[in-house]
Amino acid sequence: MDFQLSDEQKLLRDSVRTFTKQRSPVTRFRKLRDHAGVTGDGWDRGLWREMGELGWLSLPFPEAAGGFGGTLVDVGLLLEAFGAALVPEPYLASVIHAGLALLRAGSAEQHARWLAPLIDGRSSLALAHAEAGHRFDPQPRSTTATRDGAAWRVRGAKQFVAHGQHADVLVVSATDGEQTQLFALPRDHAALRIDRVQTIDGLGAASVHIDGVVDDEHRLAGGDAALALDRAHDAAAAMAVSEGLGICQAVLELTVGHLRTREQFGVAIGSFQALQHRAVEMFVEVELVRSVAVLAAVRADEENDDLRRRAVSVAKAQLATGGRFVTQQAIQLHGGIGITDEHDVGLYFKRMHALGVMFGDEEHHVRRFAASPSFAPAP
Amino acid sequence: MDFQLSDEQKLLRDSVRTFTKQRSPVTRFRKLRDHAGVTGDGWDRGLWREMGELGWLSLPFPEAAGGFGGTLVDVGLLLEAFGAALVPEPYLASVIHAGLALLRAGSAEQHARWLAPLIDGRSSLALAHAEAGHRFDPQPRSTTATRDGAAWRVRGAKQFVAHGQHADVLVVSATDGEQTQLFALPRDHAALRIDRVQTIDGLGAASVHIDGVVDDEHRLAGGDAALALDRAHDAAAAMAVSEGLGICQAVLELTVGHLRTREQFGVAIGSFQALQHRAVEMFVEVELVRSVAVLAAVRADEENDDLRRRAVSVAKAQLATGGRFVTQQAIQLHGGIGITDEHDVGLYFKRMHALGVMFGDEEHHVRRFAASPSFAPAP
Amino acid sequence: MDLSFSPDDLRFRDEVRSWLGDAMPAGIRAKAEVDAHFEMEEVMQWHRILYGKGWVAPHWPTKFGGPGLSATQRFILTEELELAGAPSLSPFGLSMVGPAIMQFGTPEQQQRFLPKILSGDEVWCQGYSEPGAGSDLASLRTTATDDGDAFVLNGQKTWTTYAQYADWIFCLVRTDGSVKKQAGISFVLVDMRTPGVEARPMLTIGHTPAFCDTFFENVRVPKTQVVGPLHGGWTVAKALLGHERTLIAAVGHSQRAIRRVKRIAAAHGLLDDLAWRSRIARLEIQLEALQMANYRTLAGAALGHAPGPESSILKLRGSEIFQRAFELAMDVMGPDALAWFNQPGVVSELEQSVASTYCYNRATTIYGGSSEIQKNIIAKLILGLPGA
Amino acid sequence: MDLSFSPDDLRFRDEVRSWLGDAMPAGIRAKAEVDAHFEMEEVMQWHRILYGKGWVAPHWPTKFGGPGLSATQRFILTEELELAGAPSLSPFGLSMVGPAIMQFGTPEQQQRFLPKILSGDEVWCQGYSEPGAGSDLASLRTTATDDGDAFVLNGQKTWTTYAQYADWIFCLVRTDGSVKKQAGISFVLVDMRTPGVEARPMLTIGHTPAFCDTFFENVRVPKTQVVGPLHGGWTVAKALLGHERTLIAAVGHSQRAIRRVKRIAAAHGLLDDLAWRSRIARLEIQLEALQMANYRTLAGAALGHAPGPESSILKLRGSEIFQRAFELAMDVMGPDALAWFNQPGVVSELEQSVASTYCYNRATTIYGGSSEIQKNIIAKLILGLPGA
Repeated sequence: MDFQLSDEQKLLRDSVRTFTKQRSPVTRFRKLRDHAGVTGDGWDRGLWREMGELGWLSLPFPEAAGGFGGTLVDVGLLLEAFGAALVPEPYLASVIHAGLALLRAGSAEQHARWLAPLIDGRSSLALAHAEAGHRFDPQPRSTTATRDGAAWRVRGAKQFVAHGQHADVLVVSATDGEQTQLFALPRDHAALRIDRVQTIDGLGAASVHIDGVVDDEHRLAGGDAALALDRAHDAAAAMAVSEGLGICQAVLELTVGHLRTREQFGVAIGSFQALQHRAVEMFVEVELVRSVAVLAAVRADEENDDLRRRAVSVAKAQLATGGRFVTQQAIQLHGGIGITDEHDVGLYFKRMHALGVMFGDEEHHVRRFAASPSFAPAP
Repeated sequence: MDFQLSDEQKLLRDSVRTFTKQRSPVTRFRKLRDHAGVTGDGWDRGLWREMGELGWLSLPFPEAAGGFGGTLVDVGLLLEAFGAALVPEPYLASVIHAGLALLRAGSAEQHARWLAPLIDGRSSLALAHAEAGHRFDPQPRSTTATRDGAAWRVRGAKQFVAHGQHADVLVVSATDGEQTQLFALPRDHAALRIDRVQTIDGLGAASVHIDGVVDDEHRLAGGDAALALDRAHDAAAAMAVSEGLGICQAVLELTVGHLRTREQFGVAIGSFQALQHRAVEMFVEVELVRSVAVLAAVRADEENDDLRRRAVSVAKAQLATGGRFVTQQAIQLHGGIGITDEHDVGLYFKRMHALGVMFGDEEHHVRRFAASPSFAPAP
Repeated sequence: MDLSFSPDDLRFRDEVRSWLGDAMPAGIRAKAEVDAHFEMEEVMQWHRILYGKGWVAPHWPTKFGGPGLSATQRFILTEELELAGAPSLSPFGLSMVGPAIMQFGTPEQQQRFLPKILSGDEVWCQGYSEPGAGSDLASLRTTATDDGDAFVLNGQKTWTTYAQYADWIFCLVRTDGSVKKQAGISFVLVDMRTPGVEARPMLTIGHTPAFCDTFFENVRVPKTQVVGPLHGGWTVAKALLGHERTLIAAVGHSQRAIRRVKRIAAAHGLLDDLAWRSRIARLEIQLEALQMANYRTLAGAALGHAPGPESSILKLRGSEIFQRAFELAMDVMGPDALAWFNQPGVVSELEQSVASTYCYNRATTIYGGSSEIQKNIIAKLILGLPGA
Repeated sequence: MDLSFSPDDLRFRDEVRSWLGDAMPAGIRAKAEVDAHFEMEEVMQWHRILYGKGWVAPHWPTKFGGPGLSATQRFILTEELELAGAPSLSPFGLSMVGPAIMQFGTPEQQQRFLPKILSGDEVWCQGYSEPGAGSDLASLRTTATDDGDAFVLNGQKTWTTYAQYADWIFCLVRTDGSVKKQAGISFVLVDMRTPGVEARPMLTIGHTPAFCDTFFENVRVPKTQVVGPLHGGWTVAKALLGHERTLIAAVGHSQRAIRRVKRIAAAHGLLDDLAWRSRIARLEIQLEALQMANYRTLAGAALGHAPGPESSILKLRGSEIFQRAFELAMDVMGPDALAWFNQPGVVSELEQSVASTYCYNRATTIYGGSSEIQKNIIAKLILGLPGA
């Protein structure tokens, strides 16, 4: 048992922190968010390219696919720093959720075609999966793919596709009646209609309508698509916990700083015992999120389904409750300024809500945990 | 809308308070509890007789049955004072739960035979209803009553019969296969075996085994037994809230007194803000229990099933959560002495647990509330 | 003891319901049906309709234009308006400065200001809080310098809700800097069109422009616009604060919010799911308990009693339940709660404003005396616990 | 980063498991199976068995008789003992006064006391708290008057857990009344058979005689039984307190408690009910999170690091989860939770001790530094918030 970071991991963590500090502090997120309505951009392709050059976009991919061959623990370090700075680039959506689905389900040629440009930072992906009325179902239900000669007729609607409004390539899930299929489609494919949606976290998303004929070359043909989806959801859930941890930590620091400096009735409000104890309760939740972030990052690659799902569900449920508590209390302890859009605490609060919901909310993960084979006791 | 007590009600409340203060403070409960193992008595028949003479045992019964014709609001005032003093006499079990079942299901002759001595304080009743494995089912399931010529063959087992270890007459519920029947049996009836059980609140109870032939004159024959049971459960649940309110109030006073007088680090611990706020949270719960106690007492006599059940379930669920919070926090704020058997706060804590469970626990009443016709919204 | 309304009160309730059925404009009704956000102009439209009926200020004495309703009737009217989802009127004139002027103002001030508050011709806002002085109101720094027949105001007020729509603002200002905190403060009325007054709207985390920073730069205010004694503004403010607290239990709003949660849950097919149903039931049970506490306060008021200890919990618990109702709505929406507001076609009409309201509602445990301040007050005044 | 044990550690775990399978006496095993309460004689029986194996004090250095296990092995041993439901050994000798004597005692004291702590020949208890001085330890009033080669003790200690079974007690006493609180306190060892010592057992709310009031009336204690510097007992006590806190996370006990909740729920037919299953799952999720925090502390200790900030939450959250597990067991039992303990035939073997433990467990957030005290410490030392 070892919770130490390797020297390489420490280096990665420090360089990401330096990068976010210099190149993407929270002010940058705010600026992009406020201008997204005007220019249509909530992210920066140039910075994405730079991330590619730094090798960050290659982290979770094996060397055979042109990747760095890192682990989700490495990715977690990066996303923790991204969370703390609210970096708007679509790492979680593109590299993890869509990228890992494409990696597992795609063939070597398909990796070369769609993963390589992602790894370089020349392209971005989005996973168009969620469907109205199916909450967190890991498999597609209402989007259908029917054989049409050598091609496929794909039809359906996807909602809240993170980064779908900007991505170059959309990975679309569908069911052929028997099994799950994934299709990688360039955003200008005739079968796609992509509508921009505003989301609570300010990052936006897309509603995607699919209706048209898709050549078979777009169908991911290198692995079990259902399994690829399932594993991609778990990896994304685990990495959402790391991003959430970064938020928790940032929010705790903001709040403790506020308590130390803000004066009322002639003393620092941090000297009021009731507020101190609240801050301690926040600290407890942050430490628990930190603990489960490790658990999920290590176990999200685990082949044993029960072990992996248990760990991911523990972590995601803990983030949903702990992260919500921490950000809500941060607002409460900031008082009035916490309610204004101009204070960062509200930005964190809203991103945390999104992270709590994405890839399965608390109720979903509690139920999954309770349904796991290892939950029932030995008689 | 009127929350004022009538002059008669104020008089009743004050006389009960005076009585408990002079004749039955908490020390008396403790003494009877500690000697119950030796002498077999956890209550005092003499005091019961006195309560009869004061007219208290006649409160909820109509004049036609020899009662005072009072309301459950009147009874609630009495039980609130009984709760605050932990009066061990079986008012809730005998007069309310068993008495009201007997009232509704029994004929006039049966009232004369079994209610009149109760009202006088010469006798006491217990309702033998709950069965293992059936949690809070309002009707009997496993105790059967089969016609045997002019008599009945009754067979089954009842658990946690409050006051069953002392009662002169047990009212036993059974199903004849089609409907619920109630039988009033003297404790020495050949069909009964009564075993004493120790309970968390120190009052004790009985396990009752029934197996034998019972003459038809014992079958309550004056009304619908199923309805009588249902209404008796609701009345008892409502009155448990009143008794619980008395406990909540007593415990809050104990705790605030402790916070005011106990010193640590050179100051009264009640000056620590975190403890102040906890005491306020207790106060909030006490005020809410006070509010729902009124609701339940008024509505427990309501003929409209939906209105009555909603009100009783709201009150009982609120008592279960609020009462538990108040008594748990009272122990926490008392510190080490709160853990000793010699401090009263633990006695209240344990009686509150019993009240929270009896006549339906929180889960039961939440489910019943959620299943009520008025829960679903108009479309 | 009786939990039902008298026949007279029931008749009054029927009258209110039937009037609401007739008087509510279609546009407002359609929004109320889906609990949509009302714009200021809709709020003022509704204000004028209520004014026409004589019900705009149920709690005002008849001599100032109130309708002369009993306490129970006032309660019924408020409850029915909330349950119908009618726009909430701005409280600053009707419930705050109006009563203050009645209690502390001169006859001239009463004549000048009260009729226009009632009619809605003049809209008011509140200038209490300052940057850096949230709950610690008495440490305010806006100064009013004596200049003959006027004071000259300099300073900044914050959280001035809807100041961008207001014609007048009532302020606490420091008229004497030489004495300690509460002393030396006066309560003044300022015309928002006076040169030097500027209200800059701020966005909330719900992304609605609910409040402003309001700046005063050499703003001349005639001395006739001081309400109550000079340097005695703290007394006026305290009288208002007590009043504010009882406004915020808003049981009717929470009932409506829970009704909305159920409708959303039903639309998502979750109302028959035991777990979701129980979560909603648990919140509704808490609200029913609070409503009984509210009724107790009402019944006391109907008898002319001062609010008892139960009233102190109304703001504290009422604001929490209101927050939790919107939190539960978000949870029921699940993935759909990712949508920000005004995303027609993405989520249903009923769901449009949930996310924004959920965010903004974090304010309910902060404004009007934060939960922490409420607890301090209860600990001291009701439980009699010693000061720190 | 790695969450699994090394092959060596796994081999050690197998060794522990197999030894437990062989070494645990049938009587103890039968009780462990249903999580029954162990009597003191059973605890000491188990102590001697562990002593025979050399595992009674895994954390003791080899020079004092410890087994020389690595930090991870120590953790594995503790976890396996907890998971097997083995009796918890009395901590007062092994984990408290033993380490204090190692750190602060003279070689003579070490020789006299440590071997008998290890073997279980002498049983210890703790005399810290006094009536009226719960968390404010430094205000103690038991006096030790200098009388040549001895001190004469007078006073009263309370919450002296299992003093009725103890041969020795370690106490904080005031050896100098002229200086302020922490100064003037000494740490002394007292033979319980000394004339003037009397331990009077008290019942807890769980109705078990878990602790005593212990009285000292002119009790002569040789000066050789002072540990550490005279008047310097506070330093010794502080070193012990830090150690006590990490003892109490007791994740293994909570795991076992949750396992018991599930078995009770299964017996009541509730484990397939969504609502009950989810309630249990929510608690187990919290425990899994805490277990990871516990592993982080362990891994740090294995590398010789001082416990990090994560360790400060272990007692705080661990005690709450342990309480909630028994609360949940009571809720699952429902009507059966009315039964008091030792009611065979009324409730199942598994359920016998639940009610009593639920009641007594209210103590876990009070003893060993109450939750409030823990929060004060974290606020100050970790978050750096200013003093009141």
